[in-house]
Amino acid sequence: MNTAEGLGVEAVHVWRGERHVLKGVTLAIRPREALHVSGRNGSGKTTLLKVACGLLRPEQGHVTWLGRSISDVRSEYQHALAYASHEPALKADLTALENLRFMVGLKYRSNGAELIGCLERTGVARCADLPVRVLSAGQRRRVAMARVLGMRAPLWLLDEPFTNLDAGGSEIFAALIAEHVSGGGMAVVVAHHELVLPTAARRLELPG
Amino acid sequence: MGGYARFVWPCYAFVFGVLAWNLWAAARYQAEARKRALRSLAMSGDER
Amino acid sequence: MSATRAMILVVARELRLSFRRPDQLLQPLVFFLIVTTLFPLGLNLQLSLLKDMAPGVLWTAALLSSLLSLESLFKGDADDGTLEQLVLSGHSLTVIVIAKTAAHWLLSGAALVLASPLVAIALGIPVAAFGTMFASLVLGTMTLSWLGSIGAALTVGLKRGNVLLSLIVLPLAMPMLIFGAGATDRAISGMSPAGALYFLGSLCLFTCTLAPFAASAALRITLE
Amino acid sequence: MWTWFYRLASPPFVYRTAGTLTPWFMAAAAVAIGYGTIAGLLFAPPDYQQGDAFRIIYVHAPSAWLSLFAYTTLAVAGAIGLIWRIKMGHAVSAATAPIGASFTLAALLTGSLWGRPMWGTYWAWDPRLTSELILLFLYVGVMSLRAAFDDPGRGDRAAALLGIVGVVNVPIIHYSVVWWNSLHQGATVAKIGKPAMPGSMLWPLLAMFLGFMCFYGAVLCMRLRGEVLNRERQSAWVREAIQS
Repeated sequence: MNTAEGLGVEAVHVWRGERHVLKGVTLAIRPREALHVSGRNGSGKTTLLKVACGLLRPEQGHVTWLGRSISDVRSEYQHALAYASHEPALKADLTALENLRFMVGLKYRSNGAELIGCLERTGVARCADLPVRVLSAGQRRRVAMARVLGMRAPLWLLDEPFTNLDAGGSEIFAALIAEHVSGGGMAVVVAHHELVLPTAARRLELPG
Repeated sequence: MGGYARFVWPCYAFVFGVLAWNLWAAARYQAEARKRALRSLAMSGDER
Repeated sequence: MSATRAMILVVARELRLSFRRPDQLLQPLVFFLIVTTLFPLGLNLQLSLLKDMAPGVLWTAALLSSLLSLESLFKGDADDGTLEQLVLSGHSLTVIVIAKTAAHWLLSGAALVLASPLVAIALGIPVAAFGTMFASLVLGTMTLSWLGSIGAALTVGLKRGNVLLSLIVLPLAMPMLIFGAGATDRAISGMSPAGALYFLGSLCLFTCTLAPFAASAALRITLE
Repeated sequence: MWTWFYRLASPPFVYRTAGTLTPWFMAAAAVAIGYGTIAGLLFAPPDYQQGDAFRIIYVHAPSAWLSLFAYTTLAVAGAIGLIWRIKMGHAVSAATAPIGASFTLAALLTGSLWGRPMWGTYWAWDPRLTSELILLFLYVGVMSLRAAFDDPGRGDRAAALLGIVGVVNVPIIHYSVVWWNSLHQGATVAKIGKPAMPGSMLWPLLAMFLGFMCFYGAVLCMRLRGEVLNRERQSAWVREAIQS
């Protein structure tokens, strides 16, 4: 598999204490590709995503970005990726817009209008000036997705993005992922249940 | 012991106690690790 | 995107967050006042003793109350997942740690220094010694914040991390307690506190050059 | 170039070598400690100042030395584990902590028993003993930090980092305590350990140092074998090693 164009995870092994969580997982993803990672609880989906982000160093194997090890191109790689963890990663005491402005602002100088545009696309623009603590779990998920949009990153790594979403929200997210991928982006989506990604997404089923 | 016996002897007793504890604890630690390794070998049957 | 701008952003966010929660900002200060009240009451009217003990009391109380706020240094961000985002922000983790610790010092250490005259007057520390007290407290609380960032980073993922945090940080903080209280003590008794202050200054410089690296390494370990 | 280094750190090699070394260390320790104890208690002349109380240093000084030596070992081994990702470094670090802590306790207790006749009190906040007490806190911190993690790998690395921070701090702590002590009392009355001892006093002391070091080596090897087994439970070589 050619991984010089995108993200490559090669024969990664991770142990969590006694447990051998990832047993030689290999995946590659290039522009215009989406990958749906599924598997039972405890099969290492989140761990795999953390390894792909560089948050977790695998005991064996390595992760490459554009053909180079991510530890060599750390800053460049981090600018190219938008990661949405299982938690929405929002500060409850800040407003939705402040949350976005800070996190996106760490990557590049953002402007408010563009960020509101991102909130608009996930359908939560009217929550922009509300503190996150008053938002529902689904609304928080949407704000987190707006942050992913705001990062302008070619590579999306999404951990269970559809949790807590209503039917409308799931449709919006699926459409956003499809749009991102068809526009030349890459997406790795972790979801334990069946989901309908409009694009022809490849599947990776983790055993265990 | 020139009047110091009540300080000297407890010192030696305590230090030899510490030496003995170290030996006992290390031997026990090793034996337990061995037992656990045997158990996990018996359980898994096969190595990684 | 420069590291300086990232630091300014992080510090601004920390300040904004804590001003949204003024009660949490005030709690360590109130704790500081309460602890210093305990000592005179415990000494049973032997207030002459208090004068000799004043620097020690002041410093122990300052140490304990800044320890109180240390736990939250990384914990809040780790619990809600923002710490992972910070790690992936494209900036060196050390830069983030420096910014967060500096903000923590502004909110705990600097606030303590501002509150210290109140306590000092109550403990009978002469006004002439205030200058030394301020200087030593500034350096001491800074050192503690840096040392504490290592401890907070090491215990961030643990369930009962706060007791462990004290267990880890307090022994390391003993030198600054010694020099800080020593400097204040010397200033009260009219001797030159310069020696102790120099020690304190070099301790502060030493920890603030090395601790951010240790703390960011610790965060990488505990975040995995 | 580094292959010898990694071979040295391979678990089966460590396991076997530790097993081979244990009896030798043990025998040497028994001989040296036996000689040191008998000669120190019976044949060494009493000190002209401290009388027979000085005999406590035959057990105190080696314990105190060992407490520092073990902490340094803990930090260095931890650093090796942390930097080169060598698991055996962490194994040595984990094995050494309880041993070092126990000798720190021994040094503290013998020191204060020695202090009672010398200073008239069990605890005079002598700088050395105070540093020793703080060292005990450092040991407790490292050990509890390691135990607090569910994932042994992270516990190892966190403890290693704390060990390194601690070892940098040990001299700072010691000198600050000495400075603090000089402020409160003049010259300390009497200190353990003097230069220019006569041979009949010195030889038992040297024998005790040697014996304690060998004892430490033996106990470390024993614990290390346990650590290696715990860490490598699932590897193939363990099966052969423990079933034979």
